[in-house]
Amino acid sequence: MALDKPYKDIPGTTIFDAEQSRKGYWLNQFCMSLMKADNRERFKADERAYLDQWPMTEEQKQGVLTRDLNRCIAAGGNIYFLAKIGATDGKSFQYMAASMTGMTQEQYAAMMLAGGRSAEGNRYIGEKAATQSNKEQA
Amino acid sequence: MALDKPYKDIPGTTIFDAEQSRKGYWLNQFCMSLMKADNRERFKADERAYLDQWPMTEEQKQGVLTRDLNRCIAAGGNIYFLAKIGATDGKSFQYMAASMTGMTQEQYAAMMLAGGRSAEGNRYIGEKAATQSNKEQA
Amino acid sequence: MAKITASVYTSHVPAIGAALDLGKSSDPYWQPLFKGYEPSKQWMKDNRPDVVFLVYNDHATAFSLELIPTFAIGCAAEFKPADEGWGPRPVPVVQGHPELASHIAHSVIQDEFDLTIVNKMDVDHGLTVPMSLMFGQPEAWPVKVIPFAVNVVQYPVPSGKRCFALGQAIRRAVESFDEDLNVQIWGTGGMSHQLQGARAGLINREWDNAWLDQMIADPQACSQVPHIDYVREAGSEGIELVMWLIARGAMADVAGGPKPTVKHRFYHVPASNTAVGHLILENN
Amino acid sequence: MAKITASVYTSHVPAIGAALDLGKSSDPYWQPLFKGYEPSKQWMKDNRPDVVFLVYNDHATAFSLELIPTFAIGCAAEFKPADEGWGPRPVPVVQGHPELASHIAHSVIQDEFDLTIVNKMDVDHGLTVPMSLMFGQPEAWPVKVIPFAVNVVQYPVPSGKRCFALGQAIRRAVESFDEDLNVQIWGTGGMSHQLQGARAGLINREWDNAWLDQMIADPQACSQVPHIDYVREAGSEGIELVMWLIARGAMADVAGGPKPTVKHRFYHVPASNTAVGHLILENN
Ligand SMILES: [Fe+3]
Ligand SMILES: [Fe+3]
Repeated sequence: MALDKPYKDIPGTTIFDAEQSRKGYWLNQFCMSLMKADNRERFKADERAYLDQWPMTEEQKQGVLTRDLNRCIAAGGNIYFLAKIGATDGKSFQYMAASMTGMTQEQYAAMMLAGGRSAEGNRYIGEKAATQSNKEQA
Repeated sequence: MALDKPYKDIPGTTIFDAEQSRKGYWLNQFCMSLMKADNRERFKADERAYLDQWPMTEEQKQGVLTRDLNRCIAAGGNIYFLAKIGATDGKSFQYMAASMTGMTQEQYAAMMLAGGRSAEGNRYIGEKAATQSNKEQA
Repeated sequence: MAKITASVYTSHVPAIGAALDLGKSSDPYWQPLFKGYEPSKQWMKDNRPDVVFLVYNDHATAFSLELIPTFAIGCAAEFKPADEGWGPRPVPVVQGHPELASHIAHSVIQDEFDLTIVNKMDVDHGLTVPMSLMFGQPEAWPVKVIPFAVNVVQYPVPSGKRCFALGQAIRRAVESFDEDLNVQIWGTGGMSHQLQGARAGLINREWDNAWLDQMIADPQACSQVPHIDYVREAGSEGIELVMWLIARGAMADVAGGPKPTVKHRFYHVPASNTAVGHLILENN
Repeated sequence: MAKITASVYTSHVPAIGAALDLGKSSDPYWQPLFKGYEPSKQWMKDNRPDVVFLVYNDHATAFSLELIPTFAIGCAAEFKPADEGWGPRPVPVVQGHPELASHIAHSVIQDEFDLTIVNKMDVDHGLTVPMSLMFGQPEAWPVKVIPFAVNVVQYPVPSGKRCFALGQAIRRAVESFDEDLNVQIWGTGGMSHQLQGARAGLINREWDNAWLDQMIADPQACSQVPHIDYVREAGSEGIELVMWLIARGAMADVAGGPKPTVKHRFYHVPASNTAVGHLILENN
């Protein structure tokens, strides 16, 4: 396809475009189901059995079971949908965000308090390690 | 409201615009419910009781109970929604159309076979009686 | 590269579907109508595309008053025939083309058309009747289909001008798809008919044919016809004709290419309450 | 005649709603943020509109992947706060303005914006957090609200240019409504933030403030900023800022009127993962 996708060169970032959306359709629709209290209970009672009711790939299911959000995103997940898993687990959004960065939640929270991750060095793939924080750069 | 509604001067015609849609919201949503076989059964078993479950006006309910589609349209109904009532009754679309014109179904069918209702005399309110058929004009 | 090779235009009267499904197509009432589509079925055998981009409208089936998209593009892998109150039509499930559909959605939204993307939708007679008319009654449809639903039920409906511009954007989108695909675009609905009120049964043969002449020869001018003319001259449901302008806008001549060839043209009154129009244009 | 008197811009971070609902607004973490909205609440008391046209985005709440409208206008009489996974926020039900909403829908669709009309929709933090920030915690919201949801979740999202043009069409629509109404338009979302992947936590204070400067002084130029700049400079979720351009496009100066007055401007980092921006512009 000849569509311009200029966003492919940004480090640590997956743009949820039509291609990702197609890939992640059932993963995201599974997440959506967790907006109902009944479904959250059924999921918590037996995660594997609940997941097996959805036509998801094994990779998507493993991503969910291991709570590896980066793996889920690579498999087509979108963060606003994936956030329903965190809500089901009673985790904050900041916990989920930290889990994707390789930092502890404390390190991540400290980085945010110090002004967040700098854009410097984080604009283009290869420019500099994508996971560096302000602190580390300072 | 200052929106131009040039379609108000056409005889025997109600344009389903936002105003009509607001007025007829529950009437039309009631009709939509008849797309499910279960609901059709419940409606047929006790029409009044089924209608009373919807926040419709009494005028709308009477329009439905008497199968007066012109009355339903005046109360905000749209023909594609109202057609679900005819389907529930096992009536053809041509039966429903005829019922709005004051003609018998046979007269209406004959008019259609003869080329339909002419636009002549039917473009502007007051130009000529709106319900005249080709035949009558010929 | 994908390419739009032809456009097909046809009414999509539900009674035509019922006549086919109930085996009435050789009844004296229906025989003249189906005869008009015989050349089309042959043409389709000789010119079968990979994908049909099928412009139609939903008739209070998939969309109730809860949510009314002006333009909705179907990006799913399949679309089931809808139960419109008598059970679903006994026709095959429609196979989509998710890759091309999302490519077109992406391109056309960037081109400033504010589409609604739909990944789950049943399709009503607006889509399935044209399929039956062009392909007959096969076990499976021989092409993939991208359903494109236009709101012509609740006012305001999109203008002819907007539809014509959208067709042009769709053509650019199709031609930027890398895979070699033969794509047809179909515009459905119309011609003159009115299903409501004391004026029900209105048919305007002269206006329909003059409109068709202009749509073929000077689509730009045809796209300027205001809504009120459709309603006054072709009946309140005649407004469906604006959907034909989407297909017409996607033809090569509108973008400066050669004029299309008229392969077939047919007009018949009545099918139930409606005038039936049909046209096939081939790009050169 | 209805009139747009002012525009309000604010981030809509869900954690802000949670902090309010859980009574944490005077915690040291949150105190500086809520302090930044004190002048706004006073201004709102002095300048309360009849209706707020509230531009926001749904975060996989009312709209799943089944159906994604680019632009959806809420025409219902009321909208319930959504259950986003922790039960609905304990805030009042939002009262709509069906007459003005459908008037705007009618006008803007005729102006070639392909809106989706929505008559049933729950509203998530994208809409309710700005309400809480501007009105505090009343028993009932003191204004009517027209929710206007923009797709910024699945690409392609509408361009800044398209949003800015839409704002201008909304202004024309409001001003053609006969009833005397004081209408505000709000743009919400942003500022810089990224909620996903190894780059999560990105904040770009310099870019945010330069963008704000330009949006105030030269919105036409600001509307030309391409998507990729938002993502690269302000994080993948920073793209929400295009919604501010709808509100900005509806201001009088864009249609040749006098420049608006900046009544309040505030910027704060962080609220959870996000930079918070806030601005009030009054028409003159
Ligand atoms: Fe139709
Ligand atoms: Fe947001």
